[in-house]
Amino acid sequence: ADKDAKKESNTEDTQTEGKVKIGMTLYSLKNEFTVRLANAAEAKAEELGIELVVYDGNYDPSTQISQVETMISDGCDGIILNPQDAEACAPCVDKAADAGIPVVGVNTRVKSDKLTSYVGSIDVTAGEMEMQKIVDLLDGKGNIVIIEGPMGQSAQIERREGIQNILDKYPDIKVLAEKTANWSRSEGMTVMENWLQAFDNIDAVVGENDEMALGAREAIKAAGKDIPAIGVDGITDALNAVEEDNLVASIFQDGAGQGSKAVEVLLDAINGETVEENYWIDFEEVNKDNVEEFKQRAQ
Amino acid sequence: MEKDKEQKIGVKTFIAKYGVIVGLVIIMVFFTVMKAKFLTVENMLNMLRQTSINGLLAIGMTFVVLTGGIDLSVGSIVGASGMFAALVARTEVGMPWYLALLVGLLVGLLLGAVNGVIISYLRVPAFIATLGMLSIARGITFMASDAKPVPGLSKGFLSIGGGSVGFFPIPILILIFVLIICYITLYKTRYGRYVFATGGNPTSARVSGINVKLITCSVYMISGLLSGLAGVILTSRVTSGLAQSGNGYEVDAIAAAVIGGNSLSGGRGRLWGTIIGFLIMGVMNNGLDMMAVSSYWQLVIKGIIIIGAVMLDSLNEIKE
Amino acid sequence: MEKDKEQKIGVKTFIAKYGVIVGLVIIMVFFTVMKAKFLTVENMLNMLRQTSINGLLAIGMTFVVLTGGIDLSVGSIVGASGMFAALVARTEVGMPWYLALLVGLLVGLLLGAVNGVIISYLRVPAFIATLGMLSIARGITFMASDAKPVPGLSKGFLSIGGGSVGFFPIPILILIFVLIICYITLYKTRYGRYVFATGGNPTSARVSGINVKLITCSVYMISGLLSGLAGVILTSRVTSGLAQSGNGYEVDAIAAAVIGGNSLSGGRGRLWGTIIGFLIMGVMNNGLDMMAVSSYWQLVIKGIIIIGAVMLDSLNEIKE
Amino acid sequence: MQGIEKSFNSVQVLQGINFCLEQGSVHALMGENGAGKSTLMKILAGIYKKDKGTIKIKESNVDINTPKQSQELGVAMIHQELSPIPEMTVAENIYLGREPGKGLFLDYKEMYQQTEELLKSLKIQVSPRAVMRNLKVADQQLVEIAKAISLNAEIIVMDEPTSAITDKEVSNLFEIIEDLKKHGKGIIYISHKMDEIFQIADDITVLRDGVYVNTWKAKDINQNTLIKSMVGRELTEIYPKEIVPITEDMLELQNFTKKGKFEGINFKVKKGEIYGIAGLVGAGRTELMHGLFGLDKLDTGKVILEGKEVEIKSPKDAIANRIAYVTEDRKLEGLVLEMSVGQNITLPSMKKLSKGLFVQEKEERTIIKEQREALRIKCSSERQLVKLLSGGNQQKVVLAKWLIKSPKILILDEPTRGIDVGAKAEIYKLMCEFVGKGNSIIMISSEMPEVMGMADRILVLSNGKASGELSREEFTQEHIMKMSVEHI
Ligand SMILES: Nc1ncnc2c1ncn2[C@@H]1O[C@H](COP(=O)(O)OP(=O)(O)OP(=O)(O)O)[C@@H](O)[C@H]1O
Ligand SMILES: Nc1ncnc2c1ncn2[C@@H]1O[C@H](COP(=O)(O)OP(=O)(O)OP(=O)(O)O)[C@@H](O)[C@H]1O
Ligand SMILES: [Mg+2]
Ligand SMILES: [Mg+2]
Repeated sequence: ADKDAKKESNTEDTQTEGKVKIGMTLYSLKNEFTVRLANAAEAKAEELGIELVVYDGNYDPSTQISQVETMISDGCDGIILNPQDAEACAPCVDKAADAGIPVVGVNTRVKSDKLTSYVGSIDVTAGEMEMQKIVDLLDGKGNIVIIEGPMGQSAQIERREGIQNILDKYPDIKVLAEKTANWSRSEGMTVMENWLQAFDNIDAVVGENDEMALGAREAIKAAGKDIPAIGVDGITDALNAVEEDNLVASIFQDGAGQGSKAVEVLLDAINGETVEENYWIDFEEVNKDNVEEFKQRAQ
Repeated sequence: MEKDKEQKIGVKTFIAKYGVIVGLVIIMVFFTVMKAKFLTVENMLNMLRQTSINGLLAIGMTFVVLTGGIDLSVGSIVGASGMFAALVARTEVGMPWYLALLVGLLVGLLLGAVNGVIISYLRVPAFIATLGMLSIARGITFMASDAKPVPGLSKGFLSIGGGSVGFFPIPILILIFVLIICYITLYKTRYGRYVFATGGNPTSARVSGINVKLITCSVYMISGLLSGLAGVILTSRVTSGLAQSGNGYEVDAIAAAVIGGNSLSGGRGRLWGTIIGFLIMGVMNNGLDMMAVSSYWQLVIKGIIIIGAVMLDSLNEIKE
Repeated sequence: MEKDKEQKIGVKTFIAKYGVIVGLVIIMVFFTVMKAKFLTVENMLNMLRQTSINGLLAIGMTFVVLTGGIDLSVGSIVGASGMFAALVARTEVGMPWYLALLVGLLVGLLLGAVNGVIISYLRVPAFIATLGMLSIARGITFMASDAKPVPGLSKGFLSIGGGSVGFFPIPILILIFVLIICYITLYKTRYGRYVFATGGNPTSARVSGINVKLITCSVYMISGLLSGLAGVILTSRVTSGLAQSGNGYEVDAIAAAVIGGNSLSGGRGRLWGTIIGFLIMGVMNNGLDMMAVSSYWQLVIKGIIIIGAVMLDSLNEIKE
Repeated sequence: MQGIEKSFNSVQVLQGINFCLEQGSVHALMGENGAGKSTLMKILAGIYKKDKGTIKIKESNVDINTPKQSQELGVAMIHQELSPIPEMTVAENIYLGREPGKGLFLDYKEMYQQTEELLKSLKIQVSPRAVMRNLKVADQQLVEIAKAISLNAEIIVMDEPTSAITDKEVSNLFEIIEDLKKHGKGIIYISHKMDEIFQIADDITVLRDGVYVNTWKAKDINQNTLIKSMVGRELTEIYPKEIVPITEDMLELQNFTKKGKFEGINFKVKKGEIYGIAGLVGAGRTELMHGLFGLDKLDTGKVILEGKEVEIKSPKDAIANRIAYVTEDRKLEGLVLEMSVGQNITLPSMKKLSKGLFVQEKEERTIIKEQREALRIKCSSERQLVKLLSGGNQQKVVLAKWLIKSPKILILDEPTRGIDVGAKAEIYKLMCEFVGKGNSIIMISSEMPEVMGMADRILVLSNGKASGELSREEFTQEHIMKMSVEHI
């Protein structure tokens, strides 16, 4: 039996020698957005004829570090990193760099100068975009509530920063309340229900992602009101909601584009070609006018 | 003088017996004072509707806890049953709402039965068996939907969580209905007696001719069934099947049962305590949101409230 | 014939007593067969380093569980102590690494002591007290950093989690060191006896002149202290203080203890079991990642492994 | 001890109790179940705090608040109800709280050696390394005795130390007590076994309903007066054995075997008969009954009930065949301590007391009330938790719960363990009434006078094997003893 095992591993090794093997760790595989990103990367990898192994980081940076360690000992040629946290996932990059393996960051930046390349966008921009949209809608004056992502997560911190950047410019916009709903639709709904009880004068809801904004909208509709809400990501439900005037807009983040681009860039890096430091894939606003186009892209 | 003493004893015994009720009242008075809009019929209905899901889970958990068990899988069962109900309830499938409800209940019952069999017949500790199920049921849920939301549910289905009968939101009515059934089951039927006996002393229960294994198995089925119901309501409330839904709900459900004075070592407990338990949790979440307390402070205050409410219950024992 | 029988009984008793070890071996053999690179020195060290944090928490949890308690706050204490250690360990503060370590340990010890006092002297059930602390400690952690990461830690501090002595990563050495100390404490000292006695029958323990309250309080301090240590290692490993870190770790820690055969009702347990428990969890996580099982299937398989490993332990009892 | 008073939740259980123990003597404390004997002693041992009164040890007033203080003052107690720590070894239990060792560290070798010596000197045959959980009740009690003696205390309280052990061990214990007396120790001895009292006591104090009755020198009082002062009424006969017609076969056990426990046991019980089973501790009597009642699986064995073979796989089957089993350990197997007196009584009868699924509460209450009165169960109400009752009253609850099942066969395993003379007589009377109706009883008892007084025939087990059956004319203590050791 021992011999057999060896034989098997040998064939496996030769297989991997011929084929480029890359690993990808995502901060989670439990939400639509990252799944979309992972699927796009997988499709691209297949198209390019390379092997891609996808890991679920379970919202935990130390798990992601462990996974990078696993990938290194597993003999990956390159790594795509979608970090849970910009700071805490830096050791992932260091470890890979020490092992001489290129790392491409995707979707969320990681604070390390050893990163081979970054494909994605800046979450601060998303915050700014959605807040600006609401400011325009309210003509620079009114009361809003903010539903935040899990406290301490990079996306939450940066989107909140973007929101604040705009708020600082419009002192007449008042934040009545803000609370985390952990990216969750049902939590977003509950929080909104309570706020609707507490405040009669909410003019708009700013959600740091679509799920929570959609939850808030459910609460608003159930209360027989119509308070505009906005979210980030452009998930399928959000696109539908924008189409049905249920959401004012969603800030679309091209997960699929990021995923496939990251694979391309990483393969270039593995093959020794020079790659740029950043490939920006910008946030785009989805509104009633352009939603059709986004729905097609999302397919 | 004499009378005074008697009254004092009265108050003391009351606090000893009903400490959590006093806790609930204190919390409610506090929120009412801080925020006038807290104690309105509208907000109370709102709070009850929100808490109905945790309420259902906590009631199921009470059965489990009474036998000395624990069910960590309720949150995942909520997710699984909600997801399968959603898959059936999509408008494009064209099934009536009650079929979707049935699917949700059956999924819950089935997963609960698996728990029960593993625990009572294969003798795996409840903590491990239901922890395993927590993981398995969530995995199945993700597979069923590939982590994507399942929207577009039929109107009939959506009214389970969103509708009202007259003034009363349907989830509240369901909760009350379930409470009555469970109260009768626990206190008025032979089955209820067997549940208490099994938790209090399984050996004595067995000697008395009770099929202890069957009883143990059955409480997980009850918990699963109620989780299934909660899953359907939640899905209907958020208007789509979500793979993540119910995540972590087990903690609140166990907390409600324990705050209510049910001992995790079994045999000692009370259903009314569980009601107070989930009301405390519901009032706390609602009140803190209404007061717009910052997320950080909410965490600290919640912790203090949970401990404080129970402390009233135990303070009296200390003096003894 | 005779010999055969004897051997059979031998195997049976072995499985009955050491079922989880058999479980671990089966899992390891499985992974080794499936993935040749699994059983290499490099990967084993890798796996041990990954598991060291859960290992420390599980050891602390073993003390708590032996007294019949539970500590849900370990994950939050990991977060709090890691954060405070990070605040001290920043290069700009200029403190030596051991001071930061000390701060982390003290924060853990302090929060553990608060748990202990609430549980043993104020008689709040452990589940509630530590659930409250879970919430409170996390709230404090968020406040300490405004939920933002704290990067830029000193080199010395970073080597606690990242360094090696010769071949061995420092976290593994720390884990082994703690294991030895705790083994001696539990089995070779009077204190250890008292922990077992307190869990086995608190009334008898009290009658024998043991200060049951103090013992109860102390196990939460041990758990807190080890959580503090784990927090420091984790922070050092991820090179920055994170407000979210340690979130949910309590489940794995309790699972490791229970998989190892420690009864949640107290008095019955074994430290070596806990070691097997956290090794099973570590091997499982590492092996499934190595095999690149899809994340949904991982959930299902993990659930099955957890239940399966324990079932070996209980299977024999069933026949009895 | 003087003027001791104590109440629980405003229920007075002790009222102005005076008690005085002399050095080098055995002072018996007597009284009915629930009279307050254990409570008084627990005050002395620092487990309960007294409400009023003073305690003097060697002429000086002492303040006892914790068990530790009490121990330091030289008081040791063998508890009636306290169980040991089940997962620890015998030695660890005995030396709990005062383990030998240096500094923080334990010296196991020393501990096991000392235990070995201690057990040897007390002639107790238990391994120091045995885990408590695996010991039988009797051996656990012996370990408790050893523990109390090893404390080297001036005052040793023995609260029903012989409730679980057989005559051989009892006489061994009495030798030890004599020895302690010689060394000037004072012993407080609580027991419901009259013959024991008159055998060893120097003084006797009687309590009734928490009130002090009187103290006598043992030689100045006879059994009847003592019983009268305890019970408050005349009790003419302790064993009110009535001869009832013994008719056809009720139950037959064929070839009952469970390896390592008992082997090839056959016997028949007739209608109207009380069938006694005697033997030493560990003879396998309890195990045999577990097998009959479906609690343990048998290797071989057939049960023939009224001429028909029946299959008993679980207690449920046994109950369905109208067999009832009063177990030997009421706390472990008889009662659900967190449930009320009433709920415990009706637990096996739930089916009969329900219509469909629902419990008929009115009917239930009536039955509970009947039983409480019939057995004189002393409790504040039927809703009192059974764990708060005195040991004797708990035993009555177990009896009550089976009697209402109106079984045809009643298995009584040590039925009067820890029960006072008055209640004993009542139980014996109930037994006679029960068989008078054409039912049968299987009675296991380690109290020789009891089996001989009540049984029609006695089966003697020795080390899991039947040594023979005796009919009433053949009953003698020597005879039974000899047969008990036949297979050892
Ligand atoms: N912890 C307690 N709480 C309430 N009542 C109690 C408690 N302990 C004992 N009692 C009551 O006090 C009375 C005396 O009980 P105690 O155990 O001292 O009796 P006893 O004389 O030892 O009886 P027995 O011979 O049956 O052991 C009983 O009526 C009992 O119900
Ligand atoms: N819990 C147990 N674990 C292991 N062995 C046991 C246990 N209980 C009893 N035994 C063994 O079974 C044998 C028969 O015990 P059993 O209790 O039936 O004896 P008994 O005649 O009823 O004695 P007693 O008068 O003490 O009840 C004993 O030799 C004992 O070693
Ligand atoms: Mg007593
Ligand atoms: Mg016996």
